[in-house]
Amino acid sequence: MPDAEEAQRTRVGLDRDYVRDVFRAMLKARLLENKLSSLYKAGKIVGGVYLGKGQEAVSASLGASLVKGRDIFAPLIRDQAGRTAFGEPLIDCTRTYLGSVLGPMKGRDGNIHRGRPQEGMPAMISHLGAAVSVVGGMLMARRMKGEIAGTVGATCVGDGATSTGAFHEGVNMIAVEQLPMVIVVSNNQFAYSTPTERQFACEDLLDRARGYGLGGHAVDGTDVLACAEVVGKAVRMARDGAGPQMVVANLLRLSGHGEHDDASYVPGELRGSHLGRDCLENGIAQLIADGFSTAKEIEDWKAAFTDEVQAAVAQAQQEPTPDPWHEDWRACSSEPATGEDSP
Amino acid sequence: MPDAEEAQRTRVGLDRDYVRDVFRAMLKARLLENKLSSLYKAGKIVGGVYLGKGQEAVSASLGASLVKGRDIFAPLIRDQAGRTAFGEPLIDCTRTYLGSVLGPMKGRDGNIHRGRPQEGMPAMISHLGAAVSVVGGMLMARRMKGEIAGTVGATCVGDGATSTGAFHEGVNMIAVEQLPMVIVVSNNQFAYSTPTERQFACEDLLDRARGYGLGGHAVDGTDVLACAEVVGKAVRMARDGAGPQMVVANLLRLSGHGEHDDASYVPGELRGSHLGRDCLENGIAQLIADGFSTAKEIEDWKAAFTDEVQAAVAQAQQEPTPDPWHEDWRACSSEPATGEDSP
Amino acid sequence: MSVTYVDAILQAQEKLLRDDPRVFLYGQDISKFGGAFKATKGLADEFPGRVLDSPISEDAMIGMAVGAAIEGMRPIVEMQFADFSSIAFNQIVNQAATHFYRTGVPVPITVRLPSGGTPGSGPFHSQSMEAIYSHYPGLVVVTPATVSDAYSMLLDAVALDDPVVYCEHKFLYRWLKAPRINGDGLPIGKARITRPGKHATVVAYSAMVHEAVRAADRLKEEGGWEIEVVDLRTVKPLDIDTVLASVARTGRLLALGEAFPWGGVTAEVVARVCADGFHLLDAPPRRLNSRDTPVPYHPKLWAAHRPTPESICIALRELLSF
Amino acid sequence: MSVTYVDAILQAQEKLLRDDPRVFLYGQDISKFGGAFKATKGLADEFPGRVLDSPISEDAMIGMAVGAAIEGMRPIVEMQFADFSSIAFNQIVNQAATHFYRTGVPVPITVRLPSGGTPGSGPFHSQSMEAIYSHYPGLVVVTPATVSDAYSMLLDAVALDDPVVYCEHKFLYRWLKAPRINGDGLPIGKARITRPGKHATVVAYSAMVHEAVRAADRLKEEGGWEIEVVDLRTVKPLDIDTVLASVARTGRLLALGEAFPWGGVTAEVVARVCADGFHLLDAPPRRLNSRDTPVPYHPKLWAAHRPTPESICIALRELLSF
Ligand SMILES: Cc1ncc(C[n+]2csc(CCOP(=O)(O)OP(=O)(O)O)c2C)c(N)n1
Ligand SMILES: Cc1ncc(C[n+]2csc(CCOP(=O)(O)OP(=O)(O)O)c2C)c(N)n1
Ligand SMILES: [Mg+2]
Ligand SMILES: [Mg+2]
Repeated sequence: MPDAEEAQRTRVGLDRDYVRDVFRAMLKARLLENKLSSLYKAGKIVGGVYLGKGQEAVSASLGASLVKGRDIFAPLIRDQAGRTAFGEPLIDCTRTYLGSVLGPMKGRDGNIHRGRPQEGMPAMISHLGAAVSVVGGMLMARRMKGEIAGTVGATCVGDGATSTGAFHEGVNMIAVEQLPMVIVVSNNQFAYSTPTERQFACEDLLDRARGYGLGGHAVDGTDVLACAEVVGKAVRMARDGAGPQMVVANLLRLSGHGEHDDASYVPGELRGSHLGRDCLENGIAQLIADGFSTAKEIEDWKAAFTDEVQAAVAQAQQEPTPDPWHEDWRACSSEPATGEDSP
Repeated sequence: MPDAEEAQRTRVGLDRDYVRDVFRAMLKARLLENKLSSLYKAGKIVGGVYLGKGQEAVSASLGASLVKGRDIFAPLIRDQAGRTAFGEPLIDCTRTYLGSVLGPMKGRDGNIHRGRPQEGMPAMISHLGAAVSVVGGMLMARRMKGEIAGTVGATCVGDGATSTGAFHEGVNMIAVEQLPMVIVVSNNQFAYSTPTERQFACEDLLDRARGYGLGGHAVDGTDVLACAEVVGKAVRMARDGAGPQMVVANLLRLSGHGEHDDASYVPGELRGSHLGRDCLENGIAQLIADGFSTAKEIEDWKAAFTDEVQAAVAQAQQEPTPDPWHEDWRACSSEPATGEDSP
Repeated sequence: MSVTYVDAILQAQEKLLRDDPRVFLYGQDISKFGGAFKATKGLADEFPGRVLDSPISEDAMIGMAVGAAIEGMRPIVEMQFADFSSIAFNQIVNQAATHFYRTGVPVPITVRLPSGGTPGSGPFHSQSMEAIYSHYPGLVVVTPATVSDAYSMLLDAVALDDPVVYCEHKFLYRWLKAPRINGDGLPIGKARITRPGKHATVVAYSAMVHEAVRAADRLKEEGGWEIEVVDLRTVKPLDIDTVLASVARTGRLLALGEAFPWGGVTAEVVARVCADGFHLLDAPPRRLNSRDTPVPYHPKLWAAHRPTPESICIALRELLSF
Repeated sequence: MSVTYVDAILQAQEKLLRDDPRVFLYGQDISKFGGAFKATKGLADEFPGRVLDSPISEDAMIGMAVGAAIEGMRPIVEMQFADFSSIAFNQIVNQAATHFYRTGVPVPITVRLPSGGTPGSGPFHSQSMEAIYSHYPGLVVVTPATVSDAYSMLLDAVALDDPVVYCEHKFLYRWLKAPRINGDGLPIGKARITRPGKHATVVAYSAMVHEAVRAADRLKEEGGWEIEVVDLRTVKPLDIDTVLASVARTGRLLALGEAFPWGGVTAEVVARVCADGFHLLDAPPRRLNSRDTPVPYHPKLWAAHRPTPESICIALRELLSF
């Protein structure tokens, strides 16, 4: 498990395209989420809005380390950056938030729950921790079909989700099965309003990795280069047969729990601390300083992504919303269960 | 966490009465369980029989370290010795196994599930891991009532139960609340037929303690003096305010999962290993060698306990079994829920 | 000044904490933050050490409450949403519900379930789980539909020695207001005639009581029909006597609920009425539930998934024209 | 040579593993050990790598199965006892049941629940949970009562693209024997007339079908009554047409089940029959369930907790004399 200093030393070895991909996904996600936040405040969003502000670095590093079409990625509520990096089209997002029936969930489920399970991106249920075993099962299937080689499965959880029985059972199961899986724990210091001291009593959540028999990796979630490196390494290890890996990223949630929440319970001191650094702002400086990009190029990206976001919003807004008369109201795909008529 | 050698060195400090209590409970439990096994084979037992053979040392050490009337003890399926040491009368046991309506569960629930919650001994449900949070809640109540000082709560689980979500949620909760609780994990190498390598992937279950922020203690479950010492110490630490403690005892289940099971899946090699030592046989030698007792005294105990067991069996066998016509068939204690007539 | 449904829940908890040292509250984000729905707002400050934030561990939350109840406390557990009580299902139905029967020791816990659908909440923040818990012996399940019931039934729930699942409807939280809390003293286990009538009986509970009243108003205007609305208030045990007395007056029964259509309260009501009051019925008893799919997220789908005054009127017209 | 009910389950799984590479089994102690009830005996040796022991993690077991199903597999999960599926409740009703509706991707998992009471098993090894799972949209729930159904319905369950909760009755495991497996080709979703009659209909499922037949035999002897017994086979969806056709013949209905009395299959059957076949009924429809307490451990209490041929006869005599 590389400590901060070692990470610093080896950072020069980071792949340029990978870092740029990570950063671009962060930037695009932030711009998209800023837009979603405005739309929410304007009353244009159907349902709740949960943002990943401050968590983009670790999320995008994961998404960018995975290969769509081969790997499995089960994002959670703060993973817009990971989704974007993994290759989810923006339109899937805007359609879902804006209630277009053309979205992946057709209006039946919403927003943060969207997924395309058959493209390697399971659609989360709300119950925290529940995705761990699902990704495990997808990997088990790949293994039984002889298609596991080179595949990685990954999912993200927050500090709070580590308290769920589902998380525990799932992580233990993937450890027993030695599946090529990466669990990213974003310790953003709060679960909704609940601070970590009411959530767990261990010194470091990373201590859990050992208790499960997982490889463990700590990372500073406010440092995009560190995230790119550590998450990238964890994914590589899982891919190369080192068994399941756990990454614990320390950072601060820079938004409310949802956009309805002003997060006034977060102490100003914490906001002003190292944990409260914005990984995106920080990342811009890092990328420029380390020669991964230039201020000009980043401005250009920003402009282009702003347009992309705007276009995705505009398109979704023009699309039809679901129509109960055309909805087929079937919870089962097969006949037997539709023999029953609902009132 | 004392390693084996250190334990050896400090052993001289063990309280004589405490060790003799531990041992007597082990012996009595073994004699009782041997009897239950015979009765089971003779078809005299109502329901299943699950025995603690080979696990008496750690269980009795826990029971003998607790104070009935003040502490809380939630035994699991292999804790006859702990129950006996804690002070559960034999007749509670024989009544339940033999179907007497005078038993603590009145025939409504059976055998290993018996308890007297208001005397500090919760009645387990089958679902593994579920008792951890219940004991936690009992301690929370004591704390809120201002009656926590000097109190300890304890429960036991097997290696398999550590895989349950309930165990995880419960242990984490007691850690967050910093309750004076001791969790004893008896790693008897199997959960029913399932060996530990299909149950967890960590090197040592004790690594879990750190992941939860608990004090951790390893002990050789085949060594009664080590158990008396380590378990006694864990209980003392919890009592003295050191927060929740976890003890992991390594040993082998010397019976089948239940008396219906011949445990033929346990490899002979394992049976013949150090883990397969009988803590009772071993304990007799240890007690004599270290001057805690004599062969003669132990023989006397054996004779006395055999009579006690016989008497408890005989009494229970003469007692009435439950009568459905006198059963009041009420699941609620209060009126509203009995407004409904069941067919 | 008026009192909302969620205010009533808050005020009941405040009174309980003030009057009864055995009461404490446990749940996610309920302490300083006051809960996802602000049903515990200010209580942590007013009652230090008695309003506690829990980890995200619904199973342990209920196990803890059972333990505390064994030791004489009266815990109230707030689930953040009813839907998350699925994680606590085992502790509720196997630990809490069986405890008195097995040991003779009652466990007076109250589990608050923010229940039912609201637009845009989707499949996992909209569920009505009363049927699940009612199935199990040993639980009392209440479903207050009015501001005063929200208040008094919470007091009664905590006073009861048995575990109570208290289903509070999220749609009513801020929408439902009363000038003041003004209970009529009905205990848990008793239904209420919310609106008297003589042509048909609608048996409803929770938010659907209000939809039933709306439908009844329309039918009154439309054709002078007088629809009696019975608010069950408690779904386990069911006050079948009040329901039967109403059906005796009207001869027609519509059982109405927001939950999924298979089984559940409406089936139990119809089956009980048919067993004990078959001769009272002048027409086949009807049921109206949600559709047999998860609760959809989009408001347009949601509105067509649950019964509405329109669909209730359709069902009632058919019932009346039989 | 005869085949028992549990043999049929074993043989069906063997056939499935042999014929379909997408099938695998996951459960506690099901591998070398062959399962607590030996329903997977020998399969681990015959199909290496496809019969896997799971940790004691029912939630993860179902989550895993859902994931594998998304990827095209057909997992069969054995719960050691139905009662322990309470731990998997969330993954079953919220993950598996909603998946097709939410995403359009069906998850063909089969969850085997060793169900129902046996003497001396007590409150946590005796439960019948079909009503719980049937309540949720998106699940198919089957309850085979015969050796041949145990076989064919397991094959059909795995063939179905939707999640199936397969409730197998432990009491029937070794007690119920047939000379050979000899199915009549009825699919999931269709009920069967197990015993034709004309004076009253008993609608039953799982082990209670046999108790109903016993009761029918007695009443035949006793008074020449001819009782029709309908075996539902599938409780969600209910084959209400077959039930209605039977009630049309007999005019009298007893809905019989071993589960707890509130809600459940018997309520759903009565409510559906009353909604669609009210005019067919010559007497109030009756229900007979277990008593409203946990399943007691002592065999004497247990025998008085569930319906028996005696209590069924009493209910039928009242029904017939109406
Ligand atoms: C089992 C369960 N209980 C409660 C909730 C309600 N809930 C949604 S998000 C959340 C907080 C999650 O905190 P954390 O895991 O730290 O993630 P973060 O929001 O901080 O990213 C809670 C309590 C839930 N989704 N699932
Ligand atoms: C949640 C749950 N799942 C399954 C079972 C069935 N079961 C009873 S004991 C047992 C094995 C327990 O193993 P372990 O925890 O190691 O304890 P041991 O029997 O070895 O003492 C199992 C699987 C159960 N009781 N609870
Ligand atoms: Mg968090
Ligand atoms: Mg074990």
